[in-house]
Amino acid sequence: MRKELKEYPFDWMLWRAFAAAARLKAGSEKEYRQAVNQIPYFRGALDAIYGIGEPGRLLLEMVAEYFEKIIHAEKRGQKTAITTFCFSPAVFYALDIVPITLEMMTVAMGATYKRGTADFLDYCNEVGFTETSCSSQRGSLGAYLAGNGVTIDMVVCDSPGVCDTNVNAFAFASAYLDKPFFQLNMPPDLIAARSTEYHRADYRALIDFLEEQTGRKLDTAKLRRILEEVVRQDLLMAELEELQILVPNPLPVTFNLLIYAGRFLYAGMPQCTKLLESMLAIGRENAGRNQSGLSSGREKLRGFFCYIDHYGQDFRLWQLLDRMDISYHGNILSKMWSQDAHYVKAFDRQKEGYKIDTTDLDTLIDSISDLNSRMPMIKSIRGPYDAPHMWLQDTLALAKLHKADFIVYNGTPGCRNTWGMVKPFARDTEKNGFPTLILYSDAFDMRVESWETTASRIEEFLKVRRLCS
Amino acid sequence: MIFAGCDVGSLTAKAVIMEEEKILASEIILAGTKPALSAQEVMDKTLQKAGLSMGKIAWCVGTGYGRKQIPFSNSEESEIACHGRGAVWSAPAVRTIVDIGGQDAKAIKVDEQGNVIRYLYNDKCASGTGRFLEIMADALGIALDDLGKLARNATDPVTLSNQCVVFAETEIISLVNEGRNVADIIAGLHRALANRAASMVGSIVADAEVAMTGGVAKNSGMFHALETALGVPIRKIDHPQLNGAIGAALFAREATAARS
Amino acid sequence: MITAGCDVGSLTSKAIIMNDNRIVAQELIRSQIKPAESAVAVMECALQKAGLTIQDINFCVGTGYGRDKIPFVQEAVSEITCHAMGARWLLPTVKTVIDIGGQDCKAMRIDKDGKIVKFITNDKCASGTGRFLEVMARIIGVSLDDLGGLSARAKAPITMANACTVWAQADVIQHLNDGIAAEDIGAGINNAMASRMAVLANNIGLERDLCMTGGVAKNVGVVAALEKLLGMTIKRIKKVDPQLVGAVGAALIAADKCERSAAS
Amino acid sequence: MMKIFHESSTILFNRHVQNWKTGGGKVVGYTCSYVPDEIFYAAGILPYRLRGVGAREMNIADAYFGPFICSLPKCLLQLASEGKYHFLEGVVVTPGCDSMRRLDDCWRKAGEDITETLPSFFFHYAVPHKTADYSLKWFIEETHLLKCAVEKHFNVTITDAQLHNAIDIYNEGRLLLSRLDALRCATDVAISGADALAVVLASTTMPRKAFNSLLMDLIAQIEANTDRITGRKRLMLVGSANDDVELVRLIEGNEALIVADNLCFGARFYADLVEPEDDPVAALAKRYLFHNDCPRMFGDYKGRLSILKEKIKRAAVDGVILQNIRFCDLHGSENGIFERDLETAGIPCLRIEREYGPLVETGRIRMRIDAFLERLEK
Repeated sequence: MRKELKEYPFDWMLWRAFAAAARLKAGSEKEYRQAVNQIPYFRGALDAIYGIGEPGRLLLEMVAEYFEKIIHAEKRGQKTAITTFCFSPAVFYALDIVPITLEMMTVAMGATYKRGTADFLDYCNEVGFTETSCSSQRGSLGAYLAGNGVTIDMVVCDSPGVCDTNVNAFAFASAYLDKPFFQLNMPPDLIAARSTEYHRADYRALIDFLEEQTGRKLDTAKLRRILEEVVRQDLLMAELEELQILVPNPLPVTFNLLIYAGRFLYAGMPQCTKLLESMLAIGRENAGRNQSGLSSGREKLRGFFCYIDHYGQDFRLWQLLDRMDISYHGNILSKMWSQDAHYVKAFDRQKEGYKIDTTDLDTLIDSISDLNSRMPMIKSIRGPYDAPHMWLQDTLALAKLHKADFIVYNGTPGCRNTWGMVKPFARDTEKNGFPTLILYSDAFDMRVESWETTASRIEEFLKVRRLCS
Repeated sequence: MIFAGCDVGSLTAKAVIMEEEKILASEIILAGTKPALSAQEVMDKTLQKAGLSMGKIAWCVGTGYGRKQIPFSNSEESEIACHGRGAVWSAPAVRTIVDIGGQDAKAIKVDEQGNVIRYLYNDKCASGTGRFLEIMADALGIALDDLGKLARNATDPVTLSNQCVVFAETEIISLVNEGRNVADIIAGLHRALANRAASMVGSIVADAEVAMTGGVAKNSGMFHALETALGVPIRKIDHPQLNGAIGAALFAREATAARS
Repeated sequence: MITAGCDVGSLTSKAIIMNDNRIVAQELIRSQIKPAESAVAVMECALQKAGLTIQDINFCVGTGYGRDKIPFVQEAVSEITCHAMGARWLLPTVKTVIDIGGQDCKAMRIDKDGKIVKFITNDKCASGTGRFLEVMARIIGVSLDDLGGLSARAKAPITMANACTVWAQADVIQHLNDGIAAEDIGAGINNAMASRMAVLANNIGLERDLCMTGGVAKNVGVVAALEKLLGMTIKRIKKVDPQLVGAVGAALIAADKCERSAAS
Repeated sequence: MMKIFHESSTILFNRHVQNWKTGGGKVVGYTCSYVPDEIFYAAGILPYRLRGVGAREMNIADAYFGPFICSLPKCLLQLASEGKYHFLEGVVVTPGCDSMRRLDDCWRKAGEDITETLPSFFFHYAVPHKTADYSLKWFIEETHLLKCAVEKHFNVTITDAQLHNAIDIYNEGRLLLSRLDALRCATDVAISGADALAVVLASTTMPRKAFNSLLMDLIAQIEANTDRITGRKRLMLVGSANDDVELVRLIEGNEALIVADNLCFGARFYADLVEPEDDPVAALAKRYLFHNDCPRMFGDYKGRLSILKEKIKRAAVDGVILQNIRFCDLHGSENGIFERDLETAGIPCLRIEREYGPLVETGRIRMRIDAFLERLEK
């Protein structure tokens, strides 16, 4: 890793960068312009985020605050846990633990640094972690392996049984840094009684582990408050989804990113609720005027990503879609499976959804266990892709509900799990009438395929498949 | 009316001038690193052959990697679309096209008009491209055009297990060191390349008549290896390497038709 | 005592003839298909230069991919050990050596006697090899020798796909067709190479002084980029062409073996 | 005598399997060392660990699997689609790792496209990734499900008595293999790593009773035979699945000997016995879930490191070769930390990444081994 990167802790730098970014619009437009000229590599992302208006500002505030909590955790006597995007942080907040979600750190870094996370990606390999591993964790893990961030107190993930490369990153971190490790292990089936039983037994073991690590007891009242907030958020997200399926879709292309950023960072916390409310305000207003959320106001195509987005510097994916007048219907990762969720109702698939029951501690724990076992990816990409409630069924249902014109697979070469089945998967989505593009790029590492090439593959696909002229 | 198609690839540049159903002239040159210059050169040569000036060309469509840089093209089409058009024009029964170009290999599924229904690129780390053959011919010290001829003498084709083109080169060198005969190595090369193309065709469950386009199709060894790998006879088309340019010219015709 | 080292690589073959730790002749040729032929060819040239015949050589050590195929050597030693020995002799302060060959890239840490303490080779991807640079140079239409110079003239180096040589070509051609300047692409290629080597060097626990062997050591663009990434200067080998270091090491090992056999 | 072992380790449809079939026997293949052979033995079925030996092309496998996938499951799918596994009546796939787990999806899809590719019995055996009490409970249920599925499909009943008997036979085999293991660890080694691997491989493809008696003879022969292999560097082989005798030969050459391993086609496969208890299914589930494990059991690095160190000591190992198949991140990454911790403990390590299947890159691997041995010289 280059010397200059070791000068300051990387999470501290992210905190300062986003804290400053969140205040940029406080002044005049002219001042903003002058300010962003000083940060050329962050500029594109900021323009895109501020372009959304209030929700954009809230996102920056939210992210800045998230980093601020990480930086000051030790001083405030809180424990830190590195964890993964598909693990609901609600339980951490209930136990006053500060979560550090590696994938979110990676995305933030990619959006702000000139060379993205390249140095940290490489650092992982320098200490023996395989280069073929998933870049989503590697991008920020490298900084922590290098001791270039806050102290990690524990490692918690829930991907065993779902994604090897994901959990392998956390297992490696725990072994390398010699920190306590806990895994939630997902059975291949989602709704069988013995699966539910396994989920819940596993989750109780998790709580024991967290209580042991923090020396705190789980506070029922606090957990209840948080889960009640989760319900509120689920209802807001359900309404956002209802708007999103309208033609034209009144939501701007970046809203999916905001939805899962909110949930991955602040599930059950007011910050997320506030963000969702401000997004809904815009959505309702556009919908009222039957107005597309695209900058041009003209919706030509509707696209659905069946795996992950592309976090190229400057939010280029979203800018490309917006420029091409393509309404973005998100990816499998922006879907939480609450029973209140619009699509869960629409498909009459309550069994696959979770219901929050706040009666007593037991029902609370069962509820959060069910919620966690239905997190994005954890829910849909565990069993065979063509099994009930899994990847294909969910993708087709969502694509149809959203009247998508095409489906794009984008992931990382590190994803054994989806690369192991995406070819037959794409065959089946095509059979069901959805032109499907498989991208070979890496959502977090532009050195696998330059964004220019990725973009030209997308444009070529839309043209050759005669989806746009 | 007279149309032109210009296909600037990574190894060669091609141009075709057509009048309705007839090819008036065509040309293939080695591409330089400046697509614009390669395009100009190949088009000039073709015009000369046809005894025409650029002014006589009603419409010209550019395609290939360099398509954005062609100074004289009126519009662009991706080479995938062009290969679809071209192949079905040359052999109307064709529904599947395997295009092995210098830069990448593609499997393309088309309808009876030559419209693309589905297509796939070669996988990363499994480089079934023309450049693969070029590098290997290089390593063997053999002219690219002689590969097909030499492969005919193969008795026991080698197995190349390495997916990576550069590592495969090491493998080849060690095979030569072991004294394996060159014909067997080349045949093995063709088989490796053909198998990768066949797996693309398998992924898009392509069927019906298959055609092979791109310069590599002129390599008889490759052609037969692909037939074996696919287990079906491949429809020979007259100008496999020009196919993209022909498709482009056909698009040019459609463009003018749409205008009048 | 006259000893020789013969290094038969996949792209080039080299020979060194030494007389009591003094280089009396050196030769480098492009490898032919058969390593035995390359070895004989390169050694004959070297002998001619030295005005010697193969009989005058007391001991000869072979190295490189073709080391087991060389007819006239008394012993074969891996190029990793040879590069370490050679580098140590040419630059006595060196503790870490990076060697980029045609087909792979190696980093080694050595002790005061030039013995290997730790080494790692790149098996991950061919994009960490000399061949990668050759292929890329060909695409942007510059000679391998001129590739290095491009970095200095680059204004905005591209971020290069370095995960797969073949897909990297697609990227380079994409950039060419987007009208990006050859300098910026070339610099991107050199940076990509350097970042792969930095990973290897750091992996074995980089120690001062550091030097580079193999042809890429002559690529100023890669060297500069690597120095920046590692935050230290790379010692330059001046006595011989960096590509010959392996052969030098082989000749030194030959001398050592010769003395031992004489002693016993 | 070694010939028999080598033959059944290099030929998929070897003599023993042929005889078994002509005798009307059924064969069920499985993908990883977490599947209890005993269930099938008790049902009178030959359990057969699937391997990719003899795969030459990838054209079918690459049509289903993506590019960034371990080549072992690819070879299995390729062979199955080519009809090379025609002798299987059934297959059990485990989520051993993501590459292997997706063999389930890809094999079923290939079965839809290519006739006689998919056996009529196809079972996904869900092995948990942890050893908590509720995981064991799950795994016992899962093993019962497997047992019932076998009974139902093959129309047999598997009695506890038969299972207990199967456990005894397989434990006997494990003890014999451990004796062979001890002979390798000894200061003057009696059997090469290549031969030892052949023996283990044979045990995964042969009827166990026949294997046990063969191995008993071999051990007797080896113990009687006085000439020993000496003066070689003693190496340990660690990492991804390896069923390639040629790779071991390549490593051993004339100067080295693999005297120990920690592989699923090796020590990991026979190290632990099944502790008999009333419920044989529970006994099996315990042994297979808790046995000397592989990095798929996340978070148990320290346990695996101590097993390694113990073996290194016992076998007086000079150096450790940490290898992984390309795209095997589980072993590849763990090898990275093994290297750090073993080197700190003064044990020289060599990490190599390789391709599974017909041995390639011989030159590249050879050079690394030579350099490593030269490093061990001093």
